[in-house]
Amino acid sequence: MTLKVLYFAWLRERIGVPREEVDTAAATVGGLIEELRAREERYALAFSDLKALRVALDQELADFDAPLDGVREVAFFPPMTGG
Amino acid sequence: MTLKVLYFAWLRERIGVPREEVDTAAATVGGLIEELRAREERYALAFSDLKALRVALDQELADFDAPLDGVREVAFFPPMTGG
Amino acid sequence: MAVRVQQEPFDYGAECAAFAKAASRAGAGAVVTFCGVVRDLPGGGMQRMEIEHYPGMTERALGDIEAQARARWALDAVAIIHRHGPMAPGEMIMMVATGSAHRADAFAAAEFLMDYLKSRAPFWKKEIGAQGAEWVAAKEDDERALDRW
Amino acid sequence: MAVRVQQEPFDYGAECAAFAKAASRAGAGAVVTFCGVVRDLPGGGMQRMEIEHYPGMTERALGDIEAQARARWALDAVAIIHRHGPMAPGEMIMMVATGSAHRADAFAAAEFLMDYLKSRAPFWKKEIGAQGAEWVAAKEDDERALDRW
Repeated sequence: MTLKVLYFAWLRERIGVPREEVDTAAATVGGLIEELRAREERYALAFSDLKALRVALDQELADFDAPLDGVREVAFFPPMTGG
Repeated sequence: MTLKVLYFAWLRERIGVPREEVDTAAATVGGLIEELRAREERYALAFSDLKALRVALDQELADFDAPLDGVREVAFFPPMTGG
Repeated sequence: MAVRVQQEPFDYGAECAAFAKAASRAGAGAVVTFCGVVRDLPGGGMQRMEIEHYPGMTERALGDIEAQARARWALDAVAIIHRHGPMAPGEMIMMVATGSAHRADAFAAAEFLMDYLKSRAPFWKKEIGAQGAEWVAAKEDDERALDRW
Repeated sequence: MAVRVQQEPFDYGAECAAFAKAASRAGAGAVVTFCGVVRDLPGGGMQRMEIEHYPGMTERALGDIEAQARARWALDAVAIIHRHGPMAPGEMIMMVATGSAHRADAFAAAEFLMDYLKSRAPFWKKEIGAQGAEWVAAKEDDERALDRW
Protein backbone atom coordinates (compact mmCIF):
# COMPACT_ATOMS: atom_id res chain seq x y z
CA MET A 1 0.00 0.00 0.00
CA THR A 2 1.25 3.48 -0.89
CA LEU A 3 0.44 6.31 1.52
CA LYS A 4 0.90 10.03 1.23
CA VAL A 5 2.69 11.04 4.43
CA LEU A 6 2.81 14.71 5.53
CA TYR A 7 4.94 16.42 8.19
CA PHE A 8 4.33 19.83 9.78
CA ALA A 9 6.16 22.39 11.93
CA TRP A 10 9.34 21.15 13.68
CA LEU A 11 8.64 17.60 12.55
CA ARG A 12 8.81 18.77 8.93
CA GLU A 13 12.06 20.60 9.68
CA ARG A 14 13.68 17.58 11.38
CA ILE A 15 12.72 15.14 8.68
CA GLY A 16 13.62 17.63 5.96
CA VAL A 17 10.64 17.16 3.64
CA PRO A 18 7.03 18.35 3.90
CA ARG A 19 5.58 15.21 2.32
CA GLU A 20 6.54 11.92 0.73
CA GLU A 21 5.04 8.74 -0.70
CA VAL A 22 5.59 5.76 1.59
CA ASP A 23 5.19 2.10 0.66
CA THR A 24 4.16 0.22 3.73
CA ALA A 25 2.62 -3.03 4.92
CA ALA A 26 1.90 -1.61 8.38
CA ALA A 27 -1.57 -2.28 9.76
CA THR A 28 -1.68 0.67 12.16
CA VAL A 29 -0.22 4.14 12.61
CA GLY A 30 2.09 2.67 15.27
CA GLY A 31 3.37 0.11 12.77
CA LEU A 32 4.04 2.84 10.20
CA ILE A 33 5.98 4.84 12.79
CA GLU A 34 8.12 1.77 13.57
CA GLU A 35 8.98 1.44 9.87
CA LEU A 36 9.83 5.15 9.57
CA ARG A 37 11.99 5.06 12.73
CA ALA A 38 13.99 2.17 11.25
CA ARG A 39 14.76 4.11 8.08
CA GLU A 40 17.22 6.77 9.13
CA GLU A 41 18.48 8.65 12.17
CA ARG A 42 16.45 11.80 11.32
CA TYR A 43 13.22 9.75 11.44
CA ALA A 44 14.25 7.99 14.66
CA LEU A 45 14.91 11.40 16.25
CA ALA A 46 11.73 12.98 14.92
CA PHE A 47 9.58 10.13 16.23
CA SER A 48 11.46 9.59 19.50
CA ASP A 49 8.72 11.02 21.75
CA LEU A 50 5.22 10.14 20.63
CA LYS A 51 3.68 12.16 23.47
CA ALA A 52 4.94 15.25 21.62
CA LEU A 53 3.20 14.18 18.40
CA ARG A 54 -0.29 14.04 16.93
CA VAL A 55 -1.53 12.15 13.89
CA ALA A 56 -4.34 12.75 11.40
CA LEU A 57 -5.72 10.12 9.00
CA ASP A 58 -7.30 11.59 5.88
CA GLN A 59 -7.42 14.93 7.69
CA GLU A 60 -9.14 13.70 10.86
CA LEU A 61 -7.30 13.46 14.19
CA ALA A 62 -6.66 9.83 15.14
CA ASP A 63 -4.90 7.66 17.73
CA PHE A 64 -1.56 5.89 17.23
CA ASP A 65 -3.25 2.49 17.33
CA ALA A 66 -5.74 3.42 14.57
CA PRO A 67 -5.81 1.05 11.56
CA LEU A 68 -4.47 2.26 8.21
CA ASP A 69 -7.04 0.26 6.28
CA GLY A 70 -8.40 2.40 3.42
CA VAL A 71 -6.39 5.44 4.51
CA ARG A 72 -4.72 7.53 1.81
CA GLU A 73 -3.16 10.45 3.68
CA VAL A 74 -1.32 10.31 7.01
CA ALA A 75 -0.11 13.53 8.67
CA PHE A 76 2.24 13.82 11.65
CA PHE A 77 2.68 17.03 13.61
CA PRO A 78 3.26 18.52 17.06
CA PRO A 79 0.30 19.63 19.23
CA MET A 80 -1.50 22.53 17.59
CA THR A 81 -0.90 26.11 18.66
CA GLY A 82 -3.40 28.18 16.69
CA GLY A 83 -5.73 30.89 17.90
CA MET B 1 -34.10 67.71 56.78
CA THR B 2 -34.77 68.37 53.10
CA LEU B 3 -33.95 65.60 50.64
CA LYS B 4 -33.87 65.54 46.88
CA VAL B 5 -35.96 62.49 45.90
CA LEU B 6 -35.77 61.05 42.38
CA TYR B 7 -38.01 58.52 40.63
CA PHE B 8 -37.20 56.53 37.49
CA ALA B 9 -38.97 54.37 34.89
CA TRP B 10 -42.51 53.22 35.79
CA LEU B 11 -42.13 54.62 39.29
CA ARG B 12 -41.61 58.08 37.79
CA GLU B 13 -44.65 57.58 35.57
CA ARG B 14 -46.88 56.45 38.47
CA ILE B 15 -45.87 59.25 40.78
CA GLY B 16 -46.03 61.76 37.96
CA VAL B 17 -42.81 63.70 38.65
CA PRO B 18 -39.16 62.83 38.03
CA ARG B 19 -37.92 64.54 41.21
CA GLU B 20 -39.07 66.59 44.15
CA GLU B 21 -37.82 68.14 47.37
CA VAL B 22 -39.09 66.28 50.43
CA ASP B 23 -39.05 67.54 54.00
CA THR B 24 -38.76 64.57 56.30
CA ALA B 25 -37.87 63.54 59.81
CA ALA B 26 -37.46 59.89 58.80
CA ALA B 27 -34.34 58.16 60.11
CA THR B 28 -34.20 55.45 57.44
CA VAL B 29 -35.23 54.81 53.84
CA GLY B 30 -38.09 52.68 55.19
CA GLY B 31 -39.31 55.59 57.30
CA LEU B 32 -39.22 57.91 54.27
CA ILE B 33 -41.26 55.41 52.27
CA GLU B 34 -43.88 55.27 55.04
CA GLU B 35 -44.19 59.06 54.92
CA LEU B 36 -44.51 59.06 51.12
CA ARG B 37 -47.11 56.27 51.17
CA ALA B 38 -49.22 58.30 53.61
CA ARG B 39 -49.23 61.33 51.31
CA GLU B 40 -51.47 60.32 48.41
CA GLU B 41 -52.91 57.29 46.66
CA ARG B 42 -50.37 57.50 43.76
CA TYR B 43 -47.49 57.18 46.26
CA ALA B 44 -49.20 54.34 48.11
CA LEU B 45 -49.63 52.49 44.80
CA ALA B 46 -46.12 53.19 43.59
CA PHE B 47 -44.58 51.94 46.84
CA SER B 48 -46.99 49.02 47.38
CA ASP B 49 -44.44 46.28 46.56
CA LEU B 50 -40.96 47.01 47.85
CA LYS B 51 -39.61 43.77 46.34
CA ALA B 52 -40.13 45.42 42.94
CA LEU B 53 -38.11 48.48 43.95
CA ARG B 54 -34.52 49.50 44.48
CA VAL B 55 -33.08 52.52 46.25
CA ALA B 56 -29.87 54.52 45.87
CA LEU B 57 -28.53 56.98 48.45
CA ASP B 58 -26.32 59.68 46.97
CA GLN B 59 -26.03 57.52 43.84
CA GLU B 60 -24.99 54.30 45.59
CA LEU B 61 -27.32 51.28 45.84
CA ALA B 62 -28.56 50.82 49.41
CA ASP B 63 -30.96 48.76 51.50
CA PHE B 64 -34.38 49.90 52.72
CA ASP B 65 -33.21 49.94 56.31
CA ALA B 66 -30.23 52.22 55.54
CA PRO B 67 -30.03 55.43 57.64
CA LEU B 68 -30.67 58.77 55.93
CA ASP B 69 -28.15 60.55 58.11
CA GLY B 70 -26.10 62.93 55.95
CA VAL B 71 -27.82 61.81 52.76
CA ARG B 72 -28.77 64.47 50.23
CA GLU B 73 -30.19 62.54 47.28
CA VAL B 74 -32.51 59.50 47.44
CA ALA B 75 -33.52 57.70 44.24
CA PHE B 76 -36.22 55.04 43.87
CA PHE B 77 -36.53 52.84 40.80
CA PRO B 78 -37.39 49.34 39.56
CA PRO B 79 -34.67 46.69 39.09
CA MET B 80 -32.27 47.74 36.34
CA THR B 81 -32.55 46.39 32.82
CA GLY B 82 -29.53 47.76 30.96
CA GLY B 83 -27.08 45.96 28.75
CA MET C 1 -9.83 53.31 28.15
CA ALA C 2 -13.01 54.56 29.54
CA VAL C 3 -16.66 54.60 30.20
CA ARG C 4 -18.95 56.52 27.85
CA VAL C 5 -22.65 57.18 28.35
CA GLN C 6 -24.24 58.85 25.38
CA GLN C 7 -27.44 59.31 23.44
CA GLU C 8 -25.87 59.24 19.95
CA PRO C 9 -25.30 56.00 18.07
CA PHE C 10 -21.71 54.72 18.06
CA ASP C 11 -19.80 53.06 15.22
CA TYR C 12 -19.28 49.49 16.47
CA GLY C 13 -16.72 48.58 13.81
CA ALA C 14 -14.65 51.70 14.42
CA GLU C 15 -14.85 51.21 18.19
CA CYS C 16 -13.73 47.56 17.90
CA ALA C 17 -10.82 48.49 15.65
CA ALA C 18 -9.67 51.36 17.87
CA PHE C 19 -10.01 49.26 21.02
CA ALA C 20 -8.08 46.30 19.59
CA LYS C 21 -5.27 48.62 18.49
CA ALA C 22 -5.05 50.35 21.87
CA ALA C 23 -5.27 47.05 23.77
CA SER C 24 -2.56 45.51 21.60
CA ARG C 25 -0.25 48.48 22.21
CA ALA C 26 -0.85 48.04 25.94
CA GLY C 27 0.29 44.41 25.69
CA ALA C 28 -2.92 42.46 25.10
CA GLY C 29 -2.88 39.37 22.89
CA ALA C 30 -6.55 38.56 23.44
CA VAL C 31 -9.40 40.99 22.86
CA VAL C 32 -13.08 40.31 23.58
CA THR C 33 -15.88 42.64 22.55
CA PHE C 34 -19.57 42.29 23.27
CA CYS C 35 -22.40 44.34 21.85
CA GLY C 36 -26.09 44.38 22.58
CA VAL C 37 -28.47 45.09 19.70
CA VAL C 38 -32.11 46.20 19.87
CA ARG C 39 -34.15 43.13 18.90
CA ASP C 40 -37.58 43.30 17.35
CA LEU C 41 -40.51 42.17 19.54
CA PRO C 42 -41.73 38.57 19.10
CA GLY C 43 -44.07 38.73 16.10
CA GLY C 44 -42.50 41.99 14.93
CA GLY C 45 -43.96 45.44 15.40
CA MET C 46 -41.31 47.01 17.63
CA GLN C 47 -41.28 50.68 16.78
CA ARG C 48 -38.52 51.79 19.07
CA MET C 49 -36.80 51.19 22.37
CA GLU C 50 -36.24 53.93 24.90
CA ILE C 51 -33.61 53.73 27.58
CA GLU C 52 -33.88 55.91 30.65
CA HIS C 53 -30.91 56.31 32.95
CA TYR C 54 -29.82 58.13 36.09
CA PRO C 55 -27.26 60.74 35.02
CA GLY C 56 -24.42 60.90 37.48
CA MET C 57 -25.09 57.52 39.11
CA THR C 58 -24.74 55.79 35.73
CA GLU C 59 -21.18 56.99 35.23
CA ARG C 60 -20.28 56.13 38.84
CA ALA C 61 -21.78 52.64 38.61
CA LEU C 62 -20.04 51.86 35.32
CA GLY C 63 -16.73 53.26 36.59
CA ASP C 64 -17.06 51.13 39.71
CA ILE C 65 -17.84 47.98 37.68
CA GLU C 66 -14.81 48.69 35.47
CA ALA C 67 -12.59 49.13 38.54
CA GLN C 68 -13.81 45.82 39.99
CA ALA C 69 -13.01 44.03 36.73
CA ARG C 70 -9.51 45.55 36.65
CA ALA C 71 -8.94 44.47 40.24
CA ARG C 72 -9.97 40.86 39.55
CA TRP C 73 -8.27 40.17 36.22
CA ALA C 74 -5.04 41.19 34.52
CA LEU C 75 -6.51 43.57 31.96
CA ASP C 76 -4.54 45.77 29.60
CA ALA C 77 -7.62 47.69 28.45
CA VAL C 78 -11.32 47.97 29.25
CA ALA C 79 -14.07 49.98 27.57
CA ILE C 80 -17.78 50.40 28.19
CA ILE C 81 -20.14 52.38 25.99
CA HIS C 82 -23.87 52.54 26.82
CA ARG C 83 -26.51 54.57 25.06
CA HIS C 84 -29.72 56.08 26.40
CA GLY C 85 -32.71 57.68 24.73
CA PRO C 86 -34.66 56.35 21.74
CA MET C 87 -33.28 53.71 19.38
CA ALA C 88 -34.68 51.54 16.58
CA PRO C 89 -34.52 47.73 16.10
CA GLY C 90 -31.09 46.78 14.75
CA GLU C 91 -29.31 49.67 16.48
CA MET C 92 -26.49 48.99 18.94
CA ILE C 93 -27.47 49.63 22.57
CA MET C 94 -24.10 49.20 24.20
CA MET C 95 -20.74 47.47 24.09
CA VAL C 96 -18.04 46.30 26.45
CA ALA C 97 -14.49 45.39 25.45
CA THR C 98 -11.62 43.79 27.34
CA GLY C 99 -8.00 43.13 26.42
CA SER C 100 -5.61 40.83 28.26
CA ALA C 101 -2.52 38.71 27.76
CA HIS C 102 -4.73 35.64 28.31
CA ARG C 103 -8.00 34.86 26.60
CA ALA C 104 -9.53 33.34 29.75
CA ASP C 105 -9.12 36.67 31.58
CA ALA C 106 -10.50 38.67 28.67
CA PHE C 107 -13.59 36.43 28.41
CA ALA C 108 -14.24 36.27 32.16
CA ALA C 109 -13.90 40.03 32.58
CA ALA C 110 -16.24 40.75 29.65
CA GLU C 111 -18.89 38.43 31.09
CA PHE C 112 -18.45 39.95 34.54
CA LEU C 113 -18.86 43.46 33.12
CA MET C 114 -22.04 42.42 31.32
CA ASP C 115 -23.53 40.65 34.34
CA TYR C 116 -22.93 43.59 36.64
CA LEU C 117 -23.93 46.20 34.11
CA LYS C 118 -27.26 44.39 33.51
CA SER C 119 -28.33 44.44 37.15
CA ARG C 120 -26.29 47.15 38.86
CA ALA C 121 -26.10 50.08 36.45
CA PRO C 122 -29.15 52.38 36.47
CA PHE C 123 -30.64 51.84 33.02
CA TRP C 124 -34.27 50.97 32.29
CA LYS C 125 -35.58 49.78 28.94
CA LYS C 126 -39.00 50.54 27.52
CA GLU C 127 -40.29 48.82 24.41
CA ILE C 128 -42.68 50.81 22.25
CA GLY C 129 -44.66 48.62 19.84
CA ALA C 130 -47.92 48.74 17.91
CA GLN C 131 -49.78 47.60 21.08
CA GLY C 132 -48.32 50.32 23.25
CA ALA C 133 -45.35 50.86 25.52
CA GLU C 134 -44.04 48.51 28.17
CA TRP C 135 -41.16 48.66 30.63
CA VAL C 136 -38.93 45.60 30.26
CA ALA C 137 -39.03 43.43 33.39
CA ALA C 138 -35.77 42.44 35.02
CA LYS C 139 -34.99 38.74 34.60
CA GLU C 140 -34.31 36.50 37.58
CA ASP C 141 -31.59 34.88 35.47
CA ASP C 142 -29.77 38.20 35.36
CA GLU C 143 -29.83 38.55 39.13
CA ARG C 144 -28.67 34.94 39.56
CA ALA C 145 -25.86 35.52 37.06
CA LEU C 146 -24.12 37.67 39.68
CA ASP C 147 -23.79 34.74 42.08
CA ARG C 148 -20.98 33.15 40.14
CA TRP C 149 -18.57 36.06 40.64
CA MET D 1 -21.54 33.01 8.05
CA ALA D 2 -18.47 31.09 7.41
CA VAL D 3 -15.00 29.92 8.00
CA ARG D 4 -12.16 31.73 6.25
CA VAL D 5 -8.50 30.67 6.18
CA GLN D 6 -6.29 33.23 4.51
CA GLN D 7 -2.80 34.68 4.37
CA GLU D 8 -3.85 38.33 3.91
CA PRO D 9 -4.59 40.61 6.84
CA PHE D 10 -8.26 41.22 7.60
CA ASP D 11 -9.94 44.43 8.71
CA TYR D 12 -11.10 43.65 12.25
CA GLY D 13 -13.35 46.70 12.56
CA ALA D 14 -15.04 46.05 9.23
CA GLU D 15 -15.48 42.36 10.05
CA CYS D 16 -17.01 43.18 13.46
CA ALA D 17 -19.41 45.69 11.93
CA ALA D 18 -20.48 43.33 9.13
CA PHE D 19 -20.89 40.43 11.53
CA ALA D 20 -22.97 42.40 14.03
CA LYS D 21 -25.23 43.62 11.23
CA ALA D 22 -25.73 40.13 9.79
CA ALA D 23 -26.24 38.58 13.24
CA SER D 24 -28.78 41.24 14.17
CA ARG D 25 -30.74 40.64 10.96
CA ALA D 26 -30.74 36.93 11.79
CA GLY D 27 -32.30 37.71 15.18
CA ALA D 28 -29.32 38.05 17.53
CA GLY D 29 -29.47 40.56 20.36
CA ALA D 30 -26.06 39.62 21.76
CA VAL D 31 -22.85 39.57 19.73
CA VAL D 32 -19.43 38.43 21.00
CA THR D 33 -16.24 38.82 19.04
CA PHE D 34 -12.77 37.65 19.99
CA CYS D 35 -9.52 38.47 18.25
CA GLY D 36 -6.00 37.26 18.80
CA VAL D 37 -3.16 39.70 18.22
CA VAL D 38 0.56 38.95 17.66
CA ARG D 39 2.29 39.96 20.91
CA ASP D 40 5.88 41.01 21.10
CA LEU D 41 8.28 38.58 22.83
CA PRO D 42 9.05 39.25 26.52
CA GLY D 43 11.79 41.89 26.44
CA GLY D 44 10.85 42.88 22.89
CA GLY D 45 12.69 41.86 19.77
CA MET D 46 10.00 39.85 18.02
CA GLN D 47 10.59 40.30 14.32
CA ARG D 48 7.69 38.30 13.03
CA MET D 49 5.43 35.33 13.66
CA GLU D 50 4.89 32.62 11.10
CA ILE D 51 1.88 30.36 11.14
CA GLU D 52 2.00 27.06 9.31
CA HIS D 53 -1.20 25.15 8.67
CA TYR D 54 -2.48 21.99 6.97
CA PRO D 55 -4.47 23.12 3.93
CA GLY D 56 -7.59 21.04 3.57
CA MET D 57 -7.64 19.72 7.12
CA THR D 58 -7.72 23.29 8.48
CA GLU D 59 -10.98 24.11 6.73
CA ARG D 60 -12.49 20.76 7.76
CA ALA D 61 -11.47 21.14 11.40
CA LEU D 62 -12.80 24.71 11.63
CA GLY D 63 -16.04 23.75 9.88
CA ASP D 64 -16.45 20.86 12.30
CA ILE D 65 -15.83 23.10 15.33
CA GLU D 66 -18.36 25.60 13.99
CA ALA D 67 -20.95 22.82 13.50
CA GLN D 68 -20.39 21.59 17.06
CA ALA D 69 -20.95 25.09 18.43
CA ARG D 70 -24.14 25.48 16.41
CA ALA D 71 -25.40 22.13 17.70
CA ARG D 72 -24.76 23.05 21.34
CA TRP D 73 -26.01 26.62 21.50
CA ALA D 74 -28.82 28.62 19.89
CA LEU D 75 -26.68 30.70 17.54
CA ASP D 76 -27.98 33.07 14.89
CA ALA D 77 -24.54 33.58 13.35
CA VAL D 78 -20.98 32.26 13.68
CA ALA D 79 -17.78 33.35 11.96
CA ILE D 80 -14.18 32.20 12.14
CA ILE D 81 -11.27 33.85 10.34
CA HIS D 82 -7.72 32.50 10.80
CA ARG D 83 -4.59 33.68 9.03
CA HIS D 84 -1.44 31.77 8.14
CA GLY D 85 1.97 32.86 6.87
CA PRO D 86 4.13 35.69 8.22
CA MET D 87 2.77 38.48 10.40
CA ALA D 88 4.26 41.30 12.50
CA PRO D 89 3.65 42.19 16.18
CA GLY D 90 0.36 44.05 16.52
CA GLU D 91 -1.25 42.30 13.55
CA MET D 92 -4.45 40.31 14.02
CA ILE D 93 -3.95 36.54 13.83
CA MET D 94 -7.55 35.41 13.91
CA MET D 95 -11.04 36.15 15.11
CA VAL D 96 -14.21 34.31 16.06
CA ALA D 97 -17.65 35.86 16.36
CA THR D 98 -20.96 34.56 17.68
CA GLY D 99 -24.45 36.01 17.71
CA SER D 100 -27.37 34.76 19.78
CA ALA D 101 -30.62 35.88 21.38
CA HIS D 102 -28.94 35.37 24.77
CA ARG D 103 -25.59 36.70 25.89
CA ALA D 104 -24.76 33.55 27.88
CA ASP D 105 -24.99 31.45 24.69
CA ALA D 106 -22.93 33.93 22.67
CA PHE D 107 -20.17 34.01 25.31
CA ALA D 108 -20.10 30.24 25.88
CA ALA D 109 -20.00 29.49 22.16
CA ALA D 110 -17.17 31.97 21.54
CA GLU D 111 -15.08 30.45 24.35
CA PHE D 112 -15.83 26.96 23.07
CA LEU D 113 -14.75 27.93 19.54
CA MET D 114 -11.50 29.38 20.89
CA ASP D 115 -10.72 26.40 23.12
CA TYR D 116 -11.27 23.90 20.31
CA LEU D 117 -9.56 25.99 17.69
CA LYS D 118 -6.46 26.32 19.92
CA SER D 119 -5.94 22.60 20.33
CA ARG D 120 -7.83 20.90 17.51
CA ALA D 121 -7.26 22.99 14.38
CA PRO D 122 -3.96 22.33 12.56
CA PHE D 123 -2.07 25.59 13.03
CA TRP D 124 1.48 25.91 14.35
CA LYS D 125 3.08 29.17 15.44
CA LYS D 126 6.75 30.03 15.06
CA GLU D 127 8.24 33.13 16.68
CA ILE D 128 11.16 34.72 14.89
CA GLY D 129 13.19 37.06 17.12
CA ALA D 130 16.67 38.51 17.32
CA GLN D 131 17.87 35.27 18.99
CA GLY D 132 16.49 33.02 16.27
CA ALA D 133 13.31 31.13 15.52
CA GLU D 134 11.32 28.94 17.88
CA TRP D 135 8.15 26.89 17.52
CA VAL D 136 5.62 27.87 20.17
CA ALA D 137 4.99 25.01 22.59
CA ALA D 138 1.41 23.90 23.23
CA LYS D 139 0.20 24.82 26.72
CA GLU D 140 -1.21 22.23 29.09
CA ASP D 141 -3.78 24.83 30.09
CA ASP D 142 -5.09 24.84 26.55
CA GLU D 143 -5.55 21.09 26.54
CA ARG D 144 -7.22 21.19 29.94
CA ALA D 145 -9.55 23.96 28.75
CA LEU D 146 -11.34 21.37 26.59
CA ASP D 147 -12.41 19.35 29.64
CA ARG D 148 -15.10 21.81 30.64
CA TRP D 149 -17.13 21.35 27.46
